[in-house]
Formats: sequence, C-alpha cells, structure tokens
Amino acid sequence: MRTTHRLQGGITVGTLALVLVASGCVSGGSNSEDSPDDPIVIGVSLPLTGDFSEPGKGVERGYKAWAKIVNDKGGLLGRKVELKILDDQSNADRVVSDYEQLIGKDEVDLVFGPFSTRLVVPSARVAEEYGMLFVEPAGAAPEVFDQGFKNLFYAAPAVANDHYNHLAEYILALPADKRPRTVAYAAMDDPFAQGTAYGLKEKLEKGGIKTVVNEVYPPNTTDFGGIAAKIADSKADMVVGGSQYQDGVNLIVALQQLNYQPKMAAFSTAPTEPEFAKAVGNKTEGILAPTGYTQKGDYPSNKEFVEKYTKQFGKAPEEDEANAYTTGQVVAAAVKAADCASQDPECQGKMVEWLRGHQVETVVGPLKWDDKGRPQSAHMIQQWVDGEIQIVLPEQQKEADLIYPKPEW
Amino acid sequence: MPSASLVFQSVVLGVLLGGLYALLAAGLTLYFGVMRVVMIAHSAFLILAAYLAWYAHRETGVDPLLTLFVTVPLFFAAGVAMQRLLLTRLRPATLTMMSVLLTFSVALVIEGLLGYVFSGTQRRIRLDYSSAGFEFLGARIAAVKLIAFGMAALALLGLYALMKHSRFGQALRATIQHREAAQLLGIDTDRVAGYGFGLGLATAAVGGTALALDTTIYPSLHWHWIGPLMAIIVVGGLGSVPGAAIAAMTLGMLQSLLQLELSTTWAQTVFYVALFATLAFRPQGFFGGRLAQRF
Amino acid sequence: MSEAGAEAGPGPGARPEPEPSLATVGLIKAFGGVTALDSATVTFHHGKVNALIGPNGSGKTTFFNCVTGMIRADAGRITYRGRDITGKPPHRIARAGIGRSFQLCRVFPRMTVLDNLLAAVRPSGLAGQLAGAGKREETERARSWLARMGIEHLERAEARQLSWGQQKLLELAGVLMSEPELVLLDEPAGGVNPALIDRICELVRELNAEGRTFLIVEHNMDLVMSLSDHVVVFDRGRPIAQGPPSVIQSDERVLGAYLGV
Amino acid sequence: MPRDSEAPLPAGEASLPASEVSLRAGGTQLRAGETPFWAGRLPRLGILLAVVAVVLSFPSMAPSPYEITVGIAILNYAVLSTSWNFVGGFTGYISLGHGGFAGLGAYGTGLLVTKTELPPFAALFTAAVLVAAVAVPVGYAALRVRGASFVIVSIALVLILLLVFQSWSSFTGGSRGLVVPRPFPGMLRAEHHRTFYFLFAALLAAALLVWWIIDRSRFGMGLKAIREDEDKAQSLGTPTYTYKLVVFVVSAAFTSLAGGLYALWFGDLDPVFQFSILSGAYMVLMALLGGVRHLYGPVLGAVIVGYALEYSKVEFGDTPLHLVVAGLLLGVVVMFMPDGVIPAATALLDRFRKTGETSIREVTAAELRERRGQRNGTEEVRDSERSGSGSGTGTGSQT
Repeated sequence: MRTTHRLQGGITVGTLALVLVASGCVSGGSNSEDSPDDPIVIGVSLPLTGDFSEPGKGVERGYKAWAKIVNDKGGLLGRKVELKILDDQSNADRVVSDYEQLIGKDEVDLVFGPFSTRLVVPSARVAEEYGMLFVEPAGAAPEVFDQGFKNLFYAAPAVANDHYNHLAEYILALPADKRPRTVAYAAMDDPFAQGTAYGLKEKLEKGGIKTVVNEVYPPNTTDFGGIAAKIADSKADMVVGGSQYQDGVNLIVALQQLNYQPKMAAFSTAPTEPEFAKAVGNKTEGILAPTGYTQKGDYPSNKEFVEKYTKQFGKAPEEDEANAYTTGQVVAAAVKAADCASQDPECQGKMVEWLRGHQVETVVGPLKWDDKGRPQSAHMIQQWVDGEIQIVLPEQQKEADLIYPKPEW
Repeated sequence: MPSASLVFQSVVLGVLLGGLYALLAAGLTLYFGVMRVVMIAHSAFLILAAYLAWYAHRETGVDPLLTLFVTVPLFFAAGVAMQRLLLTRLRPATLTMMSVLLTFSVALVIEGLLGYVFSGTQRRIRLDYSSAGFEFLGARIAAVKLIAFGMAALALLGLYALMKHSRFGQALRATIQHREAAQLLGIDTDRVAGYGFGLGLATAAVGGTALALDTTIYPSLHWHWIGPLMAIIVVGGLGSVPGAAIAAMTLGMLQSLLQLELSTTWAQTVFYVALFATLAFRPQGFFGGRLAQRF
Repeated sequence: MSEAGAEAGPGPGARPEPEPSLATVGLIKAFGGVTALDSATVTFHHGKVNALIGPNGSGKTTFFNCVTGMIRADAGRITYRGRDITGKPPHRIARAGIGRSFQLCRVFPRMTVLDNLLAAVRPSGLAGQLAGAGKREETERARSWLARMGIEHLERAEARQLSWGQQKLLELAGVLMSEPELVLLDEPAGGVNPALIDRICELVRELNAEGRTFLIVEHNMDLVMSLSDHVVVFDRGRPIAQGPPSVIQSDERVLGAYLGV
Repeated sequence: MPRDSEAPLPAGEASLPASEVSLRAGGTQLRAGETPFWAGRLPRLGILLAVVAVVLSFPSMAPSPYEITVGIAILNYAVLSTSWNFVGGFTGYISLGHGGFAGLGAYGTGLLVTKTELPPFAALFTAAVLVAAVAVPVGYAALRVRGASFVIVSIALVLILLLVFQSWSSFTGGSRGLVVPRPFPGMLRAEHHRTFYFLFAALLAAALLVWWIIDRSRFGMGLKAIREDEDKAQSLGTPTYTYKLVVFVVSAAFTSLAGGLYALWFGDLDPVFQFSILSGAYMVLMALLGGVRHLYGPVLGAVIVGYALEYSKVEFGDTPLHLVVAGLLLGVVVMFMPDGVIPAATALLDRFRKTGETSIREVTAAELRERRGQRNGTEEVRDSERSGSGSGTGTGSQT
C-alpha cells in the first residue's frame, strides 16, 4: 500500500510539473507588440467535428476565402492576415476554452465568431469579458441579443425571427378569400430553426391565420412519420418547417409519403442547399425558403467573392460561406476605420464604437446594426420554380413570380 | 381530440416502428442470454450496417436490400469474433460490468471511424420509391416503412424458427436458460455463445438496412437507439426473446400514440418511464425471464 | 413415504427431545420447469452437529440458499428457533445468528486475510459505521480466529493468494467472526486433503462443544457419519429420511436414493 | 486423492515458504514482517504537502488565464471522477450515468439562482441536497437488481434527463439554454478563473477526504466486501442494498456539487452538453485508468485523460478520431489493466526495486508450477480457473 501512495504522489507531482512546463513553454513564444511586419492574427473556434461540423466547415471555407482575398490584395493596414482556427467539436465547453486560449495564451489580435447559436452565446461572453469585438456569422436566434452583449454584431441581413418578413407581408396582403386559413408549424428544437418558424407564426397569427399544428422535434429526430401524420391529418393550407437541412428533407419526404398537399410550403435552410432537389426526389416545385444570400446578389464585393471563391474551392459559395465572408468584411471595415488591430482595449473599443454608427458594404448587401447587435435588413424569399430555386420576394429583387397555390408534390 | 383516422394512422405507424424495435431488441436479448452481456455497441453496429447499405447504394446504385447478402454474414462473423476475441477474455467475476465498458468502447470506435470516413453529414438513401405510399383502411402507409417492417418480421420469424426447431436453437435456448446445465448435457456452450453473439449482430445488419431505407443516418445516431432498446429488453424481462418482442411492439405503439397528445420529445420518455417502473415494481420484467432476478 | 421418513424420530437412546434450531415447513422452489425443493419439511436440532446429505441435484444447495435468504422460496415457511425468517433478506438472517459458507469456497479475493475477517464485523449507528475499521479489539478477535485456523501468519496476504485449503479455513474464520449461533457449511471437505479434513472436523467438534450449532452439507460419508448427531437425507427436493447416523446408514431408502434405484 | 507432501496440516501450510507468499502477493503487498526504510507517515505527508503546494501555487505561476481554465477543467474532471469512484471504486458498480447527476447539479444550481434568487453558493448546496434526494429513487430502481440493470438504468438516466430538460423548455430554457448569473459580479475574468480554481481545488479536497474516511471505515469495509462478493457480504450480515444506496447517494451529491460549481463558473448551460453519456463515460475512463481502488487513482486518471484528449485534438485536428482514441483507451484499460495504471506501475516499479530477488522468485515460481502439476484434481481446476479468468492478462500488472 505504501509503495502505491508514494508512487501516486510522484506521478501527481510529475504531471503537475508537466502542466506547468508545458503551459509555460507554449505561451513563451507569443508577443503582444504590434509591428508592421507581423501578421494580424485572427482567432476563430469552429465546430469542425461533431453535430455542427457540416456548416462549421462551410464557415471555415468562408473565412479562408476572405483571408486569401485580403492577403492577395496586400493585407489589412499593410499587414497580412493570418487565421488561427481551433476545433471546438461542437461542444460549448470547448468553444469557451478555445477562445480563452486564443485571447489569453495565443494573444490573437482579433477574433471571429463560431457557428451555431448554442456556441455563440458562451463564446461571445468570453470575448465580451476580455473587451474584444465579436462579429459572428451564425447566431441569429433572439436569445443571442438578449444577453446584454455590447461587443457583438451579427454579420447577416436579419435575425432568425425576421427571416420570413417578406413572406408574411405577401400573405397578409392577399385577399381574404385567397389567403391560407390554417397553418401547421414543425420546428427543430434549436434556437435558430425555431426562431425562423416562430417569427412567421407570430406575424400570421396576428393577421388572423389559425395555427392548427405546432410541433417541436429534437435535433436527432430521424423518423418524421408521427409528425407528418399530424400535419396531414390537420389538412392545413400551409406548412412551415423551422428546419435545418436533413430534418427538412425528412419531413418533406414523410409528408409526400402521406400524400399531403398544402397550398403553400415554406422551410428554412433545407431548400437552399444544393443537394436538396435530389434528396426529395425532385418534387420541389413551389417550396419556399428564406435566404440571406444569393450568388447573384448585385453587390460589388459579391462578384469578386463568388468568382474567387469558386476558383479556390471549385464550387460556388452558399449562405454559411457568405456569412463567414461577411464577418471578415465587417471586421476589416472596423479595423480600417479604427486604424488598428490589437487586443488593446482602446483599439477594440474604437472598432465597436465605429460599427455602432456605420453601415458596412458586404456580399449580402449593406449592413447596419441596432444597439444590441441585431442587423437591420431582411431576408429574401426564394421559391423552387421550374426546377430551380429563384428569388420571388421582395418585388425589387425578384427573379420569378411567386407561385401560389403551390402545385402538387 | 385527435380524429379516429389519425389514431389509426398512429397505430399503423406504431406497429411498423415496433417491428424494427422488436428485431433489434431480440438481438440485444440474445447477447444478454448467452453471455450476460449488455451490448452497448449493438446500435452502433446497426448504424454501421445502415452506412454500408447507403454507401453501396451510392457507389454502385444497387438496391440497399441486396447489401444484406454481404452484411449479414459479415456481421455474424464479426459477432463471433467479438465474443471470441474480446468478451471471453474478461474476468467472469466482473464480466457484466466490464463488458458494458468494452462494448461501449467499441461503439465509440465505430462512431469515430464512421465520422472519420463518411464525415458527420446526415445521409439518406434516395430511392425511386422513397415517397411512395398506399392507402390501407384509411391510413396511409409508406412503401419503405412496410418493406422495413417486412424485413424485421421475416428476420424475427426466422430467428424464432431457428430457436424453436433446430438443434442449434435448442442448444442456444439451453445455454440461455442455464449455462452449467447445458454444459452437463454436453453442449459446447462457448461455441453456442459465440454463434448467439453472431446471430445478435446479424439482427443489427438486417435492422440497419431496414433503418437506412427510411431515415437519415449519421454517426452519433446510435445513442438515439440504444436507450429505447435497453429499456425494451428490461421491460420484456432480460433474456427473453418473445418478451423483448412483445415489449417492443407495446412500447413502439405507445410512443406513436403518445405523440398525438404530447410532443415528440416527451413521447420518447415512455421507454424510460416503463424502464423505471419495471425495475421498481417488477424487476424480473413483464413478459419473461427469471434471469433478471440475479442480474 | 417421505413424510414417514421425516418423522423417523430421534432414534434409539434416551436423549431428551432436542430443541429445534432451523426448521422449514413445506418449502417449495422451482426453477422454470425443474422443482428443486418439493415441499421440504425438515427440522434441525439446536446445539448439535446436523448434516444434510443427498445425491447430486437433490436440492441441498437450493435449500441452503433458501434458508439463508439468497433466493426466495415459492412457498413454505422457514423458522429459526421459533422465529419466522421466511422472506427475510440475507443480512437479516445473518444477523439473526445464521452464518454460512459456500459450496465453492468464497472469500473476498482482493482483500487481505485480516480484512476478510474485519468485513464480517457488523457496526451499528452512524458513528460505528464511519469509525475506522480494525479497532484493536476487533483485530484481536480476528487474529485469534486466524490463529485458531492456523493461518495467522498470512493476515496481510490477499485472500486470492492463499491455497485452496487456506481459503477454506479463511472462509470458516470469516463466518465465525460474525459470531453465528448456527453455522451452515456447504461441503466443508470439498477438494480438501485428508489431513485438513481431519483438522476441520476437529474444529467443528470444538466449536460445537463451545455451543455452536452446525448444519453441514457434505458428500464425504465418513465425515458425515463420524461428525454429526443428526442426519437428514434429501432426494428430489424433499427429505426422505432423518435420524442419527447409525439409523441413516442402514436405511434402505437412502441407499436407494444414492444408488439411483 | 494424491497426497500433497507440502500441505498436510494447517501447521504445514503455516510453514509455507515466505517466498511463495510474496510471489503470490505480486507487488502491492509487502511480505509479512518486512519494514521498508521509507515506511512511516512522514514521507507520505511530505509528498502530500508538496502536491498541495504545487496545486495551490499553480494559478500564480500560470502565464495567462487560459492555463488556469485548463487547470479548472482538469480539477473538474478530477472531482467528477472521484465522485464517480464512490460507487465505482467501493462497490464495483459501473455507472455510465453520472453525467446526468452533474447536469442535474448544474441545472439545479442555475435554476435555483435564477428562479428563487437564492444566493449562488446556497443554491449550490441546495441543489446537491435535491440531487441526492433524486438519487434515492433512482438508486432504489437501479440497485434492487444486480449488475446489468444498474448499467442500463444509469444510461437511461442521462437519456431521460436530456429529453426532459430539452422538452420542458418553459422551465429549463430547453435548447435556448440557461444563463447562470456570475456569483461574483464585477470580478474580472482572470480573477474569476482564479477564484474558481481554488473552489474546485477545495471541492476536490473535500471529495478526497470523504472518500478516504469511507475507505478506512467499517462502512467502507462493507462496501469493498460488496465489490468482492456481494452474496458473501450479505451472508455475513452486511445490509448490501442499504450500503449501496447510501454510497450511491453520496456519490450523486458530490457529482452534483461538481456540476453546480461548474455551472457557477461557466455560466451557460445547454441540455445537450450537460446530459451527455460521453461525459459519464469519461468519468469511468478516468477513474478506471487511474485505478478505482486508490484514493488518488481518479485524480491521476483525470490528468492523463485530460492530456490524452487534448493531445488527440491537436494531433488529429478536425476529425472525430478523438472518439476512436477515447474508445481504444477505454478498451485497452478494460482488457489489460482493469485495476488502472497505479497497480500496473507499482508492479513495474517493484520489479525494478527487487531485481535481486527476482531470480530467486522465478525459481520458486518454477518449482511451484512443478509442484502444482502434481497436485490433486481440485487444485488443478482451480489453477486453470485462475489463469483462465484473466489473471495473467499482460502488461505485468497483476490483475
């Protein structure tokens, strides 16, 4: 027994020593002084593995495209930009520890936000408490903006609840006898997905349109038979899916299996994905979806982005990539305006201050924010028309006319 | 109140789902019966089989059902190997506990490798008949769900026939009921246990293919399945194959019906409520086994 | 038939009516289709060395497990010195004064020999529970039992490192450490060399002389006949004969049962 | 029955060569009568004090708050696995569901703070009491039957809690998460980390102290008897069911404290991360790897696993291979060193220490094998049983 204790003690001392040495060595190399030759280091933590890895990798590509485009043009403030990306494994513990590491140990000059609302809130708190500007590409849920963060800006046109604004206006503007009378909602239990569906629900209910089904399903749901049965049984005129990708596909297929034919069907995210049509057997005609980004967007920086991104990655950017790129654009604008890029509180404060009062031109259009960091634009509405997803709302940006009622799928 | 047609629809869905649960729970029961092992990796193998079906379909375009000819023998062999090479090496005194950890680690490895090879993206087999369905007494049944149920039912019937009417089945049942006694009867219980394990894993192959027909798959999906399956085998009485099947059908149906009034998430809790109730009031399970008394 | 056997009585000699120790009435236990105990009614005598014999599979071990609460009988009543202990959990039965050994000797393999005995101490109250194990008087008592078994020099070895015979002695010491009035021994001579068998017999006699009652399940007939005062013969889950060894030895039913007639 | 010349009488057994005993003792056990030079309390106390000093001075030596957060994470792991070890180590019951108790503690603390406005640390302890109360019926269901059902219940516990905390969003916040206000508002982040580092260290010390008290108590003796042989313990009069339940509840309470302290430190709770089977599995892995029979085993395991996970993350980057690493590590521990690294390492150390004796012992071992070959049938059965039961599985550890 005594040998054991002694040994344990030895091992424990040894490991602790190792901790100290390891942490000491690693942190020794970094520097906090800015010199014109040093690159601007930007720290990011992204879910490259785990539940959010798919969009996480999209965001990573967007950031990388931004860094490349900036560096090809000579960098920012004459300095190269360098991304330091850590994998948070889609885990909130990790994302916080990653930002602690980036800010505390690696002493990065700037940070970009991670993906998914669930990870944005904890990581925004770290940035907030260290006084760092926190521009993020993917925390659209209302909760993100209720935490009292002062340094947070969402780099996309609109928060989740406003995604369907144009569609709500369109429906409520229809003559009363043509409007859908009943709506069935099914939303994934996720702040973002629920936000989109409930934003529309709130507006339609206010306009007197009845909710007949309101289902929430956990993110891991794979069998949508039960939910689809409920929706089909309600014979609702319209179905709204607060979906991400695969759950939206599954729900649509399950509804098709039950031969449910609504007059209008709107799903978030899923229909805008490139594989969507194939996944639902090309029965896509008339499906609606909000989007914050279109490759055809008529903004100066967007042409460059689409072109160079496509060259770099071999395919056109999607919304996640675009939002990441937008994040880069927003931060770059702030850096230029403040003429500095370091952890210095004064510098970070200047950037935050500037973003509060100014508009930034981005690939998703001009963005500006309210005092809580909510962007003040709106999402476009797309619809599958003639086997292609096209913008139908708002009027001034439309590529095709909205089809209503929707043909059978 | 839900309409009568919706209730009937739910019953039909419950039966279709229960069939798959029953097949998979039968597999879990086999492992427990022959080895007193709670096989956490069962559902990981289920997902592995689903991935193999999906992959074969994507690469070659063959119907996923055809992959059964490969996966079933493969999984059978893997089951025998797993029993032989891993589980028999554990100390008998701590077998039950340590085997849980060992199979848990196998599940982690499978999940990690699936994620490594196929990434975490959700996958779904796209078939011509994916969205096809037909009317049945006012309920609408999806073709793929019916095929999946048919496979599960056939596999269960096959298993039942094997256990009831073959010599191997007799040896298997004897081993499950009383290992020492079976040994006295001259049964090579080690070999029988190996084959029992193989059979159990073969049910995962069938179940995985059935699952791939109709739902999305992703590497960590197995956690979603193992809970309900474990609840089923306890409610059914650990070690009783018919008990597991009955419990599976009952709970599958209950889950489906509860979804009418509760949300999807709450409806899932039925499995765990049944599990706790069983252990608190009737630890030997409802439909089977004396085995549970000592385990 | 068997009832007659059960009432065979104390046999010849002018002994006073013995006080009952452990007794069962109509004990039934079935495993699936197999009836292990078939309405077993039997009484053992307090202060004596009792033996329970019978062919393999006659239900002796099941009987042990039932009376010690390890498994629950399907029907029937179990009493110990008049107190009903039917359905009581094993530790209550142990605390009622019944200690037992197991068929294939069971010790705590990864505990030291001394700890094996200290684990049999029954503390009471929160303070007693949290007090350090191995108070001096307990340790002294444990050592004296070990000394009596002749294995006191091994007190710091782990039990699994002992030889089979040493483990048998250790198990017995552990049972005795819990101070039972009635000691149930399941095949104490199983797999033990003859010299050690003699030692165990001697111990049983000594301990019996000190007032402990014994109930022994054993296949070794010489041992049973030389050691016990009262023998019960089981066949197919019920007693077919009981009485002093001399009577049992000449009982035809017993021979029949053993020879499988 | 062939006679054995060596063990005719207990007296004969008593004269067993000491070398045989020490051989069989195989390392952890000293030969009777041997008193090594380093024995005694003083050196041990010295080592303990040194460790404590290192642990306590760590925050002031850390170059940035990040290192302190790493320290907190490891301390948190250590508290969790030590808490787990109340059940796993003493009784041998493997719970994969302790992540559930940690989550309950975290949410309990968070909800008490936000809903009832209890002071944070009062909420922490109230939550622990509540979790202990929840653990009673759970333990009642789980411990009534042995082994397999216990594991199943422990896994089911996490899964059901996840479902409930996700579904009951009006109360728990559901997937929107729960924000736990900081217990020390206005404290700078670095200072906040430092404070919690010491709080976690204190909690670890408390958990270790209670484990130690139980370990040397009569209660602990009963628990260990359950681990060794539950039937036997019961037949000796140990109320095994009550014992298991009590220690299960104690374990749940400590796990809850760890979870609650984590909630106060971290601030953001999400059911998916709080009620994760994986976190429960890591507790098992850490305790098992370090050695469940030892006071410091889980702590050591926490340090090793914490490193291994970090290493695999750095090494394998953005792939899920860290799961494979964890899985393989668990598998290796279960198969080859179920007693953990401490006994394995001690055995190794012993081999070095006693090189002089080794040759003698080997001779004895060979002789012994020869002698065993001549023994009677029962002895042989037993020996084969022993080797068949995995006692010889590799790595020089005497499993």
